[in-house]
Amino acid sequence: MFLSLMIFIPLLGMVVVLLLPRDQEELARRVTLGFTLIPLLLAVVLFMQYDRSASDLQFDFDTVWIKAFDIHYHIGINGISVTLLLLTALLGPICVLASWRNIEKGVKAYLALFLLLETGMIGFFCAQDLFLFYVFFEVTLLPMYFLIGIWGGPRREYAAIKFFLYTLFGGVLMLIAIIAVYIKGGTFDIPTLIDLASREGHPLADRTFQIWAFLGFFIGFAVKVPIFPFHTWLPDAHVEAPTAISVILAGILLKMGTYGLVLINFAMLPKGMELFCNGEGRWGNAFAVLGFVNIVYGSLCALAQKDFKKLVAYSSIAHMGFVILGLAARNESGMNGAILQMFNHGVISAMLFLLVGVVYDRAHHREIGGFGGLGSRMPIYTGITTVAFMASLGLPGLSGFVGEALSLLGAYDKFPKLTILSTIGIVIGAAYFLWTLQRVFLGQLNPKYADMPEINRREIVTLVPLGILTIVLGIWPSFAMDMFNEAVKGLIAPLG
Amino acid sequence: MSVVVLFSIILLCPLAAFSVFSLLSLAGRNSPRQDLISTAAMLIAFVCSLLLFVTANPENPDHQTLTWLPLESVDFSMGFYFDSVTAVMLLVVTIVSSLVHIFSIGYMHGDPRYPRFFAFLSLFSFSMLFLVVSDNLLGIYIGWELVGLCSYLLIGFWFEKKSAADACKKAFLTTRVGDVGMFIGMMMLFAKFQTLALYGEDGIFAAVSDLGAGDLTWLSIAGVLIFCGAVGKSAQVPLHTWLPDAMEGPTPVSALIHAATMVAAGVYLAARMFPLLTPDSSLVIAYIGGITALIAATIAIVRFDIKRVLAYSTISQLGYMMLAIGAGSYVAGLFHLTTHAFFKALLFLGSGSVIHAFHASHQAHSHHDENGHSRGSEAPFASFGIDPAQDMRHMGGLRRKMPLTFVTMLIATLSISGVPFLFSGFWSKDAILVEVLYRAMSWHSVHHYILFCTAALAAVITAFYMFRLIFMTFFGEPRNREMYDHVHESPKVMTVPLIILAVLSFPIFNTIVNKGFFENYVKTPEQPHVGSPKHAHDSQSQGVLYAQAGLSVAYAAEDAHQHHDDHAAGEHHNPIHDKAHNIVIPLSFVIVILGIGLSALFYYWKKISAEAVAAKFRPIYNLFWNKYYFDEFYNGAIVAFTVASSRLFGLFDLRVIDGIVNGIGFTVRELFSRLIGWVDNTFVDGLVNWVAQITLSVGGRIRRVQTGMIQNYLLIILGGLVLLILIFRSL
Amino acid sequence: MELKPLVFYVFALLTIGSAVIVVTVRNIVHAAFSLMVTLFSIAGLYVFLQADFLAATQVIVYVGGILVLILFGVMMTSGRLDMKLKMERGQLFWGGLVTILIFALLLGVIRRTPWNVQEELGTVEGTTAQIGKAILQSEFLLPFEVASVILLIALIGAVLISRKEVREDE
Amino acid sequence: MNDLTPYLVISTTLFCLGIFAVLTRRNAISILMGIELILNACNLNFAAFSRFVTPPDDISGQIISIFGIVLAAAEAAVFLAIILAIYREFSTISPDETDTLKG
Repeated sequence: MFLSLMIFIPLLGMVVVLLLPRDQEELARRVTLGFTLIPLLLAVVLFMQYDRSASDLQFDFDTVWIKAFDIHYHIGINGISVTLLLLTALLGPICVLASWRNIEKGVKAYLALFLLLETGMIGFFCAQDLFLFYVFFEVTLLPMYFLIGIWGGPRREYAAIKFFLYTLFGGVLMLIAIIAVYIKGGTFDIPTLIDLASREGHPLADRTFQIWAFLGFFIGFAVKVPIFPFHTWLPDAHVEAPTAISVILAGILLKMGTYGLVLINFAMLPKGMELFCNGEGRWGNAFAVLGFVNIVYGSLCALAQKDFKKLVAYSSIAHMGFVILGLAARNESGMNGAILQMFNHGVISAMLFLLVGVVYDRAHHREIGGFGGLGSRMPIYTGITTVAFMASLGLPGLSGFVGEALSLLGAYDKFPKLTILSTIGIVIGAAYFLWTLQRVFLGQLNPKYADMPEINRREIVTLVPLGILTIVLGIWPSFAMDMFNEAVKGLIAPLG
Repeated sequence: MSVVVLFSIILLCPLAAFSVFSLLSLAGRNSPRQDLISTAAMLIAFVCSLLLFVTANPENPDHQTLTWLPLESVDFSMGFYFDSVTAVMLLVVTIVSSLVHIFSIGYMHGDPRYPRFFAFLSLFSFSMLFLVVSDNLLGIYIGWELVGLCSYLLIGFWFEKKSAADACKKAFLTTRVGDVGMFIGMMMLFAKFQTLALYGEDGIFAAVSDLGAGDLTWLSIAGVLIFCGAVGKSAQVPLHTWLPDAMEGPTPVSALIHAATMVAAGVYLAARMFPLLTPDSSLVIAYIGGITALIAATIAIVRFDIKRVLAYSTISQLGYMMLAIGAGSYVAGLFHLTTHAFFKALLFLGSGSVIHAFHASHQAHSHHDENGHSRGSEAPFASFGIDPAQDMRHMGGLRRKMPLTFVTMLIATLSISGVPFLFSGFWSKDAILVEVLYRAMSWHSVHHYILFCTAALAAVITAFYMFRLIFMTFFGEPRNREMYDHVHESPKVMTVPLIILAVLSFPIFNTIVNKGFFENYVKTPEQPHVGSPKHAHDSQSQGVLYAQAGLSVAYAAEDAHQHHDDHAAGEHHNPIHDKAHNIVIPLSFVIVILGIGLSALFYYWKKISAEAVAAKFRPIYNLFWNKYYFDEFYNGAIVAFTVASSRLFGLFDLRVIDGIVNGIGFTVRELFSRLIGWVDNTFVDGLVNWVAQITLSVGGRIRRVQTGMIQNYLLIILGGLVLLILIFRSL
Repeated sequence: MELKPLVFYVFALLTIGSAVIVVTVRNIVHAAFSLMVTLFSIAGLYVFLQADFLAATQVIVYVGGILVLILFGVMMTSGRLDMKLKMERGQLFWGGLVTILIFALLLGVIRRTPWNVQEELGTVEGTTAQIGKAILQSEFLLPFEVASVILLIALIGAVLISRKEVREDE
Repeated sequence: MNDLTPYLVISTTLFCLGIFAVLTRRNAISILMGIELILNACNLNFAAFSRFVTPPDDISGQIISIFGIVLAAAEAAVFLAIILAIYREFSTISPDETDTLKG
């Protein structure tokens, strides 16, 4: 029930916000902030209460939802989902704060859609029933479409439609795979299905079936992650979306893809995974190659960007490549690294997008070359940006490094050549971030921005928690890793 | 006090000093007394290091770890390791750092970002100390990158200057290339040993000695890759180009980071990795060190920027240390690291003192003193792209104006030139030459004498250009009278550190920088394959190992034999070693006399015109002047290639990948509208923007269902019903 | 050949034939008259089913009421009795296809269903009284009343809908 | 004639002809005629079942047929009223052209 509370409080908030009088925008914002703070509070309790020594589901709740098809409302969390759940709950209020002043039209609708989105995201990470999982997956789609399509930049409609169609395309393939799994397994219950799939001789454990189902799910999630070549919606969506939505997009929505890969493809379809990750045969390197391509391709594309936000978007693609590479390794360090990287990327990319938003709100453009010398005008902003950039380019002592390094260390075991090639991404990553830092902050101050106001308190409040998390996780990653380490052990145990 | 507590204090003091600054500035406040906080923190760290050095017993290394990541199959622990090397490094770092802090109080006075400078220095000190005390590769890597960050921040301290902004980026990126190599090496070791810890029973060093003969090549590759990190950080060829540019940073930074500590971290790493180094990887290290020493020295001859000369000198000296490590002389390498840290810091701080004086005079001269940090913005005379305050062609005769600076710098110069017996540099340089020669002799391979020759040649050149610097700066007639008139000696807060460092450059006055003591204190660790400690009796397997390493079996046997000798009687009673020693000592005199004499001929007595010689050897001069065209090569080839390929990829992404996606969207839309077009082909979309077309077509598709014709609904309902019945019938 | 089956088949053919004409003929007045034939023939079939009251009702209500109503409608709306109906090809094709499919399906159902046909077919001497009793004394009383209410509603509704707007007159 | 099947075939044919009319005719009154055909087919079915399937003394089928006729009358009245109203409004009775439901 605890989790249900977390899922549906934002939904309740949505109803409340919609019922508020039209002209009470400030009140609506406060109410929304309150309704996003409650899940955060619950998440803190969850963080305290969560039993870190157990690898199975906790806060389990199961009741029949649609009897005819044996669909259950089954929610529960394991170590991997709880990490992302905490991230979602944390980013909620931050995003509300980040959109406090720069959303002007249709504030109520915006907030209501945002709350719906939060419900979808929290529900997605809790769902333990395949159908429920799919429902929440799609629930996030709709508010996102409107949030980009109504409150976005000049090309918002194009971006929104592209995002929508892309994800829908992946979602349909996923739905087909879900139905196939249901027909073979006879149930939608994810833990049961995982169990069945591990039983030799069960139709669900059939290798051919697993490979096809794997592909269906994989493409569905690959669009979300996004994995090359399904990534082109991401830069457009990011560039057009308002700041807070970019944060959610990069922080949570991309993680839905990788989380799905872990929960479904990795745990439920091990034989499919085996084919694409064992490093042998024609397809054995496929997964790792995708990770490598994501890293290097994303980094190189980021280096070429002139738009600040697009650069961050492409860097996201590169960072998700490390997750893919870590998952492909299928060993303890690789998996832990991948999941840590998921969390860290959520935090860091959220910071990056918030930071871009800060400068965009002031200058009303994002051309990297159009700034210059902001370092002398906005020292605090520059400092925070430097921290975020350094974390993103994988500076040790900040969280980005740990996930990246663990993923690479794990992957080297299986795919030495690909991993060595992937390290090129580290250098290019440093190159584009430093180059951006130089173009925006270093050098003579651009006289156009001689009276640019320094970052204000509200913006600092949105950034500081993430910054602290970045530093804390960089120094003491066990803080997060304790949460999912047992779950990861459970995942890789069948692999021997 | 126990080692742990002292370590904690040493690490936490600088970190706390930095935290105070960052928290205050986040709250929007200034940290008014940051200079005192940072300096005090550093002094405390220094006292603790001294206490450690005095009290702790280096014979009995202290090693503490705690689990960093709770993984089962692999080991990730963090910890510290305290042995004699750690003790020496701690002392060196804290001494130089403290002195640089004090010097900076004077040097950076009046800078608008004065507190920030000290905060960054503190962060750097913390990182460097963390690097030094770490017991595992991951910890070293963390410290490694953090010092790189601090270096970045401090080189770009005056980031309004484009050259500084470029230089800091270049420094970070170039070292990152080396770091990636190091990371790959770490991955190799990790994949093999499932740990990155170096010491302890499960550590890499323990595991390495159990490796079989087949792993020798693998180990060599891993060793060289780890060494890549050192190549980047210690500015060895081919990744040395960032260090001269790094001189764009404030001079105290150059002294601390780019002369004494951070760049020496590469040497420290190579020394720490000593037990991993196979003959092959040692050879690579030795050659890279030797080449670097020579190339950097030759470039230094023709520089006019006082800091650039020192930068190339640093590169050259670091090459020396690498050469020593590669030649198997752990002690000599570390000893040179220590002595070099002091005299090079002294040289930099001395040059800082000169620059400071010149700047003050420049400001007094041009009555333009509101902008303390806009250096070089107004050049009153031809600058050749060099900051006039750093151009030796504008100096001269300064010994009369700045006697303290002159004397201390002269001592450092004598030290670096290796003037026999009195100065620390002699002992360390001499040790390296002896070791290299000894190694060349015992390798029985004539071509390894090249190493000794480069080392000796580099020593001559070093003496030459260092005295060129002294002669041009402090002797002769002032070349720029206006500036000269305004120059005066630096304040005490700047000269006192110079004096202390000068004292430290004399081995007589202290026991730390004393060769004999150092050799007793720092013990060479065993190199499993080179020193053959474990399998010495098993000559069969040794033979195989060395055959694979490409070395003669005879040498292997001899080396093993020798090791026994070393253990039995100590190094000095080795006949070959003695022979090497006997050659090198007289040679040192020759080197010094040759170097200083030539320099004096050129620049003191002016018997030979440097310009004439340069004109005569124009191609060589051009080669030196253009730094062997490394920068041109990197900018023209690697940077250009990367940027071009990134553009290509960016366009590819925009046009091809996205084009395919849009194309598919377009095709699907077309097909779909054709498909239903024959049912109702009246739908014509006259929209120019096909973006909006998608919207419309989606809407249109839904709308077409909504024709308002009841009969159509009925038809569809009935048809659907029939279909459903048919479907269910077939079930 | 007995007369009864012959008459039955005549009625059956009349029903279907006239219905086909109703559906296919272009002139709407012809269609209406053809419908009258259909309705009469169905009344005849009712007689064969020994449902005399039903047959009478069919004649009175359908032929006397509904058909006249339809003719009125035709005349009032078009003003021309020979109004041509247009048919579209796509509509014809799809409608025909669906119709044929439904027809085939229903025939299949008729053929396959094991109809529980009574062994003894009793003969009833006029059902009027029985129907009267059934409606007024058994469970059909309430439906009967409801039907009357519906008729009333339809009456009022029809008047309301078809009369001209009062406001327009004013 | 003493069997159920002929009646069912007749009613099915009527039903399908009615459906065809409803689906294809463009004139509202023709559609109404089609509907009448469908209703008649149903009534015929009820009567036939009442005769052959239910016991001889049970005449519920016939009664339901009567109800059907009643409803058909009511429906026809309302339908024609609507047609008249529409005709007045649009001067046409082709359902194709009264497409105000079109989205």
